[in-house]
Amino acid sequence: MNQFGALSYAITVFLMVAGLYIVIARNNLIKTLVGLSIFQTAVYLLYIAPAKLPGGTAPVISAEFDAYSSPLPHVLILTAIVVGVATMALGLAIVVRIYEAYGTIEEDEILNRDREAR
Amino acid sequence: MSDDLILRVVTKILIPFIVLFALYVQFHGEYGPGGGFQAGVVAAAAFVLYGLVNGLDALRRVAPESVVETMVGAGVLLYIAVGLAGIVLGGHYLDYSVLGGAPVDGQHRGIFWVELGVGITVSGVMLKVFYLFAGRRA
Amino acid sequence: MALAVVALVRTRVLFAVVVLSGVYSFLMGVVLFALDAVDVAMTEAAVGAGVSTVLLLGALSLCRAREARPAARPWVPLVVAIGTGLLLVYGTLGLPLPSDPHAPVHTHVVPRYLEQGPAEAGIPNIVAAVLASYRGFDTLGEVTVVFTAGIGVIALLRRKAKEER
Amino acid sequence: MSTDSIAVCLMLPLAAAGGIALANNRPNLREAVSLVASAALVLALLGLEPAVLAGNRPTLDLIEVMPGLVIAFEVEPLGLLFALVAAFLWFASAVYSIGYMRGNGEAHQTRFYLCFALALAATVAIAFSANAFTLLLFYEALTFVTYPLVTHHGDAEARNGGRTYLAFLLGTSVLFLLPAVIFTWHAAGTTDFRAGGILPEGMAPAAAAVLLAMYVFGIGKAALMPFHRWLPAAMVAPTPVSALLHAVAVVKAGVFSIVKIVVYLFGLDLLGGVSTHWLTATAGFTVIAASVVALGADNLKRRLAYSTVSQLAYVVLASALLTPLSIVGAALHIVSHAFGKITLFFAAGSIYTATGKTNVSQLDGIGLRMPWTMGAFAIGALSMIGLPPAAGFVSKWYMLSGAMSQAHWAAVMVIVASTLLNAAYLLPIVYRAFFRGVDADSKPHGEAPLPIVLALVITAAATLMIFFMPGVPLALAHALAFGACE
Amino acid sequence: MTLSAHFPVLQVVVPLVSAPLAVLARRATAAYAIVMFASWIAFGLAIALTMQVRSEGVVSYPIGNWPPPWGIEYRIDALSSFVLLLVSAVAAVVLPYCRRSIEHEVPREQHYLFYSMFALCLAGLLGIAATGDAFNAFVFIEISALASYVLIALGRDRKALVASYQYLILGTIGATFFVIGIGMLYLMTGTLNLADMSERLAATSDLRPVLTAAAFITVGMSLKLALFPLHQWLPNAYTYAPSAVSAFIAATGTKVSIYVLMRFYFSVFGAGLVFELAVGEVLLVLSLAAMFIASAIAVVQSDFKKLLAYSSVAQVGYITLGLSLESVSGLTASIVHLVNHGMTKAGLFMLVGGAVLVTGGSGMDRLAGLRRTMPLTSFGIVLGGLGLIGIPGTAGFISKWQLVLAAMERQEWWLVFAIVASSLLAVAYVWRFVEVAYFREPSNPADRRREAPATMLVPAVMVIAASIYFGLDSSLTLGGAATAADFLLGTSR
Repeated sequence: MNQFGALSYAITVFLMVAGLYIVIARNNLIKTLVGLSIFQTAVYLLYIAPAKLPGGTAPVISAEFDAYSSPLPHVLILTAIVVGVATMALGLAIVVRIYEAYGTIEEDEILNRDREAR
Repeated sequence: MSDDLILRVVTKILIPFIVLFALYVQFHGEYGPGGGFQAGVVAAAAFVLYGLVNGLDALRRVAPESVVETMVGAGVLLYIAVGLAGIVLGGHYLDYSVLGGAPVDGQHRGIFWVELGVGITVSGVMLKVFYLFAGRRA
Repeated sequence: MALAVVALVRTRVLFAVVVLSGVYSFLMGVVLFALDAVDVAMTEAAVGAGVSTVLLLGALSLCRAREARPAARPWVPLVVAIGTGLLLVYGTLGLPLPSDPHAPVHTHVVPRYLEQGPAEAGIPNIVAAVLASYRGFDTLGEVTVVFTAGIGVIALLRRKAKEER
Repeated sequence: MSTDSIAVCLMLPLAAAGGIALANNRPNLREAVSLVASAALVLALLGLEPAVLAGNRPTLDLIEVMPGLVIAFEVEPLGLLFALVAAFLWFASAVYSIGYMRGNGEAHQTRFYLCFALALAATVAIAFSANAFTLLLFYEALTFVTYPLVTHHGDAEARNGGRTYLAFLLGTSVLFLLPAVIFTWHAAGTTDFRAGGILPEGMAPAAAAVLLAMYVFGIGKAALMPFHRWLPAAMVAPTPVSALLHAVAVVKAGVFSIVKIVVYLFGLDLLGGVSTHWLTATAGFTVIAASVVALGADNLKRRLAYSTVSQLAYVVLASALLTPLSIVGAALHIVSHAFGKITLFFAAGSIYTATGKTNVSQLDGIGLRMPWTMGAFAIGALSMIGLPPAAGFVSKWYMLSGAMSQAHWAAVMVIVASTLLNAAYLLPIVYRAFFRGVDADSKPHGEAPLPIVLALVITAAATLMIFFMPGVPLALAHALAFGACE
Repeated sequence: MTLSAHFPVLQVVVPLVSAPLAVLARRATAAYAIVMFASWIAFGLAIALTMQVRSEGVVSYPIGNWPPPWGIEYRIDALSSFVLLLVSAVAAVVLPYCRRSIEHEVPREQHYLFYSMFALCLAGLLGIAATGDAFNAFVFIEISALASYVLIALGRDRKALVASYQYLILGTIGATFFVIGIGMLYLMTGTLNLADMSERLAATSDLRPVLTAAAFITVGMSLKLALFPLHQWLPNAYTYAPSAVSAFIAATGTKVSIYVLMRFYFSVFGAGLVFELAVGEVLLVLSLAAMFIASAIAVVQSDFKKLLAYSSVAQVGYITLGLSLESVSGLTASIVHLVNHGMTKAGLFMLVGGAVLVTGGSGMDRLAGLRRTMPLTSFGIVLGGLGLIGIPGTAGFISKWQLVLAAMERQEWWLVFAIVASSLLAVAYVWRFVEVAYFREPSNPADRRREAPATMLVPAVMVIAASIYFGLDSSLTLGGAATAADFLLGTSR
């Protein structure tokens, strides 16, 4: 089981790094947002993975089970997911407006056009 | 949008089931997985599907934008109101136990209404966002 | 899942990016399901693979952009990201390993939910119970976030829509 | 009763400011306000004098800004002396300004009189401040209310002058004065001015020396070199302002603060154990160097400005000697220099108003056309040099005897040498004015407008008065010096 | 239970409920009335809560009547009540100002959305300050953040969109870092309640995750409070946002993030642990960098709002500097500056907003000769500027005095010098405005004298007046700050 645990952390870390990299490195506004959501999603694992118990089940109480995975992280992550998608929606809306205002969604071009405008 | 007969028929048949499923997820959340949020998403999906097939204007007839916008606010309001009810009935904020005779009934009632509030707002927002994004397409 | 991400980092075709992120979220959903987080899995599938994908596609079709150009200097961010990663590794090394039944996650707070939950909140789905009752205020916040986003999108996108008509 | 009279003294200038603002477009009324207020202020201050000489220290606590840090006022001899000088000269320059501002058709006269009154309010507040914190507060306030006066003309030249003015005064006070005050609070737990000083006995001499340096250089208004450059720069202002800045409010506030800090924060005893040679050296250097520069300046106002720099350094020098006699000298010199210098500036302004001339080299024979003006100028010059029958003599006398009692020959040398230099840069002007023939091409002109001449005569007369009957100032100065050493 | 027992939660719920109501009301005026009413109630509640805390100490409120750590606890102590007071007070004065201000910046049919967003932002910030639960704090951070993204994006200039987008990205990264930090703490302690968390942290065997968590929370919050190298989002956001928004966010947003940082440092990790992590040193260096570099950048700005924005980055430097001194007096200094600067900046941005409305821009050339066209406004701006410098008699001076005193206690003479020296840079950028407004002629000499509408001018002047008042009588601000600082360090390990 332990290597599974270590593995899950490894994956978590890898995903975070990848997501963060996309966010910072990418020039394209939409791709940046995708990276952001990956970065956030990776956090879900950090919470959920430790919540599982060997031989446990989903925390829906019923007679035939006695071990349940910890429900609290699930709740937190449900909220986190919602926050994530909310941010995504808002971000996309802004991107759309930016596109209409600038005709591009590449960050550097946008900056250039502002410079020209000045 | 699409005049494909089969598609129309299929969706016509499909949509009621989706809505039904949404309601199930909404109200069965206490026993199985699911709850207001998921339900809201699913319900919105049904309408979105309808809109995709029969066009925005058709959808606007079914679910007028103003109504949708009202839903957006109403859900949150409902949630907050349930919380305040707790205070009015002499408990703490969001204290459901005071909502019913026995604390457990109160909890039941509270959770039910709260989840409903979530569902309303979520579906409202999803639909509204769909309207806005779709409405942008010239 | 990792593969999907690697592909994501590499590819420049936005459409592919979006699809891949959908796939990724779906896989994430599966993993979560495997971890007994049924509600979370369901939500992630619905939201990650469903809603956000639709949103992304919508946004894509609005901004007729196909290609994402790479950033000017990819090294700085790489360093930052790796640095964060190392810090994380350092931290996680000290964390209780998953599936350790004696980890605080299982031994503090939570037991009451599992034991009295059905009695106190009157419903067997503890996640729902915690979500709506024990930590109901978080959920209120969550709804408010959705509300905020909704109103925000209205405020940002509606005016133009009116003008078009 | 005396508490109220402090309030009165503080309120009078403020009330005047208000009245001036209200009388915006009624010039006569507006000037009348200034005159009445200043006269009233003089009387109010004189009313305080007997009590203070009798040893009373009327106090007034305003508000507690921070725990233990109160905006508070206390009337002690030096402060009263300074306030009296300021008030009296406010009256004089009010009279003078009427002639000058109208004679030269200056703009924004209301703003001018307004800031003038505010500056006086700040000055009185400084004079009465009961602790270093209050002093700091109004010291900065004075800087800001005089800024509009310095930049009165609002052109590029005025702006640059203003920049220098602010850069030096604000820069020094923020960099040195503020930390010095905070450190005093940190070390002594209070900033009150008390006879004999408040700084702990055990304070390391080095620390005390550094603190003293921070105070002396932090008070840029004292124009001790190398922080003197704002003074000439501020010459862009109209002459009454220059007079106010150089004779009354600003520079005097500077040296006054130094004397007060030396006497009431450190106390002569504490400083006795601290090496102050660097201070006497700097002051001495400033005295000589500034005089030399003045010698070379052709622009009259510029020459007077540098003369001011050197005369201020006298005060610092005297207080650095740390003997009661020299302290008396310092206090008196604040007074005598005030009267002498304002007379000189009034004269310069009078010349400018009547003839538009600004340079020494243009003044040949002007004395015959403007006898009153140049007569007053001569008296002022005598006072600057320190010759009888002018006020300067008295203060220099005390300073010299102080230096000798300490057998501080370097200081004696400096005073003597500078006296010669003063003579060298002032007497030639008088000589030109009376004993050189008028250059042909200058168009004929008479005296300046009456108010100007009136003011000149008043201040010149006062300069002589102080020589013949130095009663009040001398008494106050003694009360300060010997009160401080008990 | 008496109603007063519910104040802690009502403090947040009242503005929260006004948001959907505003949306349902649809009509601008109605929405405006609702939100303003709510914000004033919130202000009243904040005052009442401060009284409660003064009299009976920490006020705890179990939401849903679930005892902590099982439920979410609202926990008001000296510090949080102080922050609540600041935030709600600023909102209460900015809202009346909004009305006319946004009429010129936001299309009419958007107004009710604007007010709803404003209410959400307010509720979010209040929630952050009130909650005693780590994850709840995150949720409310996101509420206020999303709301402020929208508010900023509503600015007229298209640059506002880009600014808002950058803020969204960096803000979300910050928030996610914060969640990672909390996650680790949760995995170590199994609880989310801050008080409970700090108790259980004391017992934890392995420090590595705790330190990592501290690092993540610090970085995440530093992004939001615009600590020097992480401030890139701030200048554009403040510059292109609608004036009222600039005023509100500048005065509250970063301040609340600093509050969160303080809360975690002193109430969760404990001073001992945090500062053995050399956090103090790092903060010190970055704060100094902010104080000097940001001020220097401010001096050369050609847009006055941007100048003020950079000055904010610099002033945040003072606050974190006080934090880094690891002493009661240092903490007092930073808390009191939190309030003093919030007040001063709010007033400045409000006045500038008025100028923008009349002259049509915040570029320096637009403001030329402002003393002629808007004498009151320009004089107010000068007073506020003196506050930024820290001239005696202004609120800024109190902060500076405390900060220098704190540095002296540590015998750090060079630091004393650095502090006063950096305030000279403030003189430089404030005087840019003075010379533009007082020595240059109006770009359009025909301009008649025309002040901003009273509904904008009066609140702005009130704020500036307050910043002077608290410079002369600091018993409220400094007193409160000192109590809060004592409390924090007293209770922290």
